Amino acid sequence: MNKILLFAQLKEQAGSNTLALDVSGKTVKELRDYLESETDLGSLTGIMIAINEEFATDETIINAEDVIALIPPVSGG
Amino acid sequence: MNKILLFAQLKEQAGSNTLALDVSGKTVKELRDYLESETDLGSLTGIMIAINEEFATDETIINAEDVIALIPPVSGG
Amino acid sequence: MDRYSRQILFKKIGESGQKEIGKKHAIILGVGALGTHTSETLARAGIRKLQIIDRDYVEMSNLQRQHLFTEEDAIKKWPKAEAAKNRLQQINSDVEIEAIVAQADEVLLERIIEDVDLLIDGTDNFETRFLMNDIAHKYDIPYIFGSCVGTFGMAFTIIPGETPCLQCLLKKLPLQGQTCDTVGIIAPTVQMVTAHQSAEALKILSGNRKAVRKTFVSFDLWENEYVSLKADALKSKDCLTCGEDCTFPFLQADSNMKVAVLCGRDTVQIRPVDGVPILLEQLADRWRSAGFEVGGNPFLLSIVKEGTRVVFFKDGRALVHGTKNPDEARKIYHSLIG
Amino acid sequence: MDRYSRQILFKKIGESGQKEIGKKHAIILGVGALGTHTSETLARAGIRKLQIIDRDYVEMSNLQRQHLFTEEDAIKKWPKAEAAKNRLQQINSDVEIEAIVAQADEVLLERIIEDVDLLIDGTDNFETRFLMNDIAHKYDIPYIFGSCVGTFGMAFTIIPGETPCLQCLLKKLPLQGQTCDTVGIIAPTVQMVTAHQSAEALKILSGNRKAVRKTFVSFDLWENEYVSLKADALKSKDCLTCGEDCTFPFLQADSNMKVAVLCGRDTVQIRPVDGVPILLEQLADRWRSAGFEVGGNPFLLSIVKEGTRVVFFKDGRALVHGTKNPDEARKIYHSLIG
Repeated sequence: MNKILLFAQLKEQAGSNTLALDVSGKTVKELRDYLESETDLGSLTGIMIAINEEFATDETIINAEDVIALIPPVSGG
Repeated sequence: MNKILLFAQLKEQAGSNTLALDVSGKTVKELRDYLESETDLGSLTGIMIAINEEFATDETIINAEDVIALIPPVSGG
Repeated sequence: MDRYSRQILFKKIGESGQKEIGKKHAIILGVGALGTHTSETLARAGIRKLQIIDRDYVEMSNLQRQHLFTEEDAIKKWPKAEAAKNRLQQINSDVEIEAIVAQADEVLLERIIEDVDLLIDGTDNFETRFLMNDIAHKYDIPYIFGSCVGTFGMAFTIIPGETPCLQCLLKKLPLQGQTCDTVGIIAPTVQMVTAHQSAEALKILSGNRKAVRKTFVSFDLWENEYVSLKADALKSKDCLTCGEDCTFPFLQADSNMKVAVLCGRDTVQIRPVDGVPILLEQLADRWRSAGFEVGGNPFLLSIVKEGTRVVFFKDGRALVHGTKNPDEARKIYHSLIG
Repeated sequence: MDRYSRQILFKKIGESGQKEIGKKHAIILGVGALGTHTSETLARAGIRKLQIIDRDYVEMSNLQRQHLFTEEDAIKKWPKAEAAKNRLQQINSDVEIEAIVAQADEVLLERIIEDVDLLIDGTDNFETRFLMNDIAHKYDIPYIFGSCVGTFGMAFTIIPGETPCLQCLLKKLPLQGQTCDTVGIIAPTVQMVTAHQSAEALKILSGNRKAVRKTFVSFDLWENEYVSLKADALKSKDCLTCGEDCTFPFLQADSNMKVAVLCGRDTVQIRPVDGVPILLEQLADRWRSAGFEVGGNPFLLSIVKEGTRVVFFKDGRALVHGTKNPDEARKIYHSLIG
């Protein structure tokens, strides 16, 4: 099982601060597509994705028990 | 082996940000005595001690691989 | 456009939270580095009333990290609480601000504690923090602890009846730890502590008690470290502040003159307990006619005697500079004020 | 006592670090919430020179989170850069402060970038951030990114040639994310971002490059979350800003009038690219004699036409309030200024 930490508006869209899903074996790109189609998170274009406290490229493969964080850029300042 | 995170003046006294020591089996009180006699940390009276991100009482027993943090109260403000 | 519109737009606060904030009253004890930051944030946020307490006056070496103060405040040696109030009222004239230029002792706190919703730590010593901790528990008021030095800081929100208290955490008054006057400090450290203190304050003041952080935060901005520690295990039934048979030990007043060496400042503070106000103008006249050089402003007098500078406040308190010897300080004090 | 004594006492800075800070020059782009905080910290810390750039003027709804500004600044609609400069000079008269009331575009940045040691992000939009990111890499200057909304914020220090850049992280200009004008913000969120930005700034300015944080920080103060993420894997050789064949795409200027809808503000900004200065007094006279109500100050004019308020700045730029329609805004603009 993978724990997915949600930040900013993603918390509201999911109605929760975290998700628990088994997404091991998928690449980060596949994860994006999967979450967009299977959850209420909406478009993940432009959302930064980290695995185990490290930003990951689209090709990175997710392992079992990896903790994933979805960080949306916000523009305020 | 236990990782011991040091904060504030303890970093300077140890000459390092962390220590790696096997202190499993000891209580927190025994840890205090041990560190005072076996390291350069000096007196640990009044230093707060956390184990795995949780403050611990003197009676708490340390397990293998526990991560320990030593937090000195500082008075500035 | 409402001045609080962006805070109201944040939906965990909203219109109802903003109304709550606008009804609340906080004491900020100490308006040095921490207290100038938290008082500015709460004044900007639209709190109803702030009482800001500080015994000290503004010096040039404060400006590096103490918001609200200017070079002019330092040149005039304006009392910190008064200088902070001036600026806070320019920022938000709707907030009721009371500046109290005094040592925060049990007598003062007992007198002003009625109707207070929150106590915020802006002090630089644990004696005062333990006093706040006792007062908070005696009157069931949340108390937001914070302290820092160098690039290291800590913050913890104490809710009487729920969380452990400062005595549970520290057991007894800490032996002298590091102070800003011995190892220095950079301003971002202060801001990191006050960001946490002010966020917790806004949760409490807006009626969002459930959102209050339960962990003790500690960080080092130079070493890029941040830890968040659960503290529940330290809550003690035997604690004299928050336990079953609490006696509030730090509210037991002495009855003598209090003399304190101010850590690292080469200064002794002398303070009569009952604080009979002294008449500054009359004293200044007397000293000038005796040939002393006397400076000051409506809030304090500064006098140099035998190379030692002494600053007197209206409540009879004095700071004796250039010494760490309480007896020497007492002697100079008595030689000037009888 | 030296005014920087507490910063010098912090031994990672010391006398030599303080001297370095006193030689340095930073640009703070945007003096809204983030920029007022970082500019205050660096002015108090004793930097040699600050250039602060902002196109906007102070409004009441800014005061809840934007330090340096007072009610009087909002009533007078003082430009933010000028209002910030006034206050910063009261805080530290030794710092050279240049207030630039203008849109920060490639022309302006190319003109002032010489001799700059650090770029600090105080802006509220990614278009300007990508511009800063390009300029930083073209001239090999560290750039400290920061942004926030609600109780969520992020900060990252970009060192050209070492770390990934903002384009590496975000790939392209983000689609509109959340803004302070759509979901609100509380002041402690700003302070948490600026505590990180200012700490990194002091490391860089004092010559402590090795201490610079390598991780991307992101937090939520309401949810009590804090993460620190390694970013190295995102550094891309193909990046157009920091890669092997960089073209700095955000420095390629348009040659037309720029019209921008300001996110969530119901306002359109119109700006001629060459920025021929307009003569405010002459315009005011002309409009008054045509029967319009005209307000303003030496830096801007405010006029109401057919229920729409338009504010003009000396560089020919205008803010058309009460509309999100660029064409409508253009029309009003042209009807007033030709």
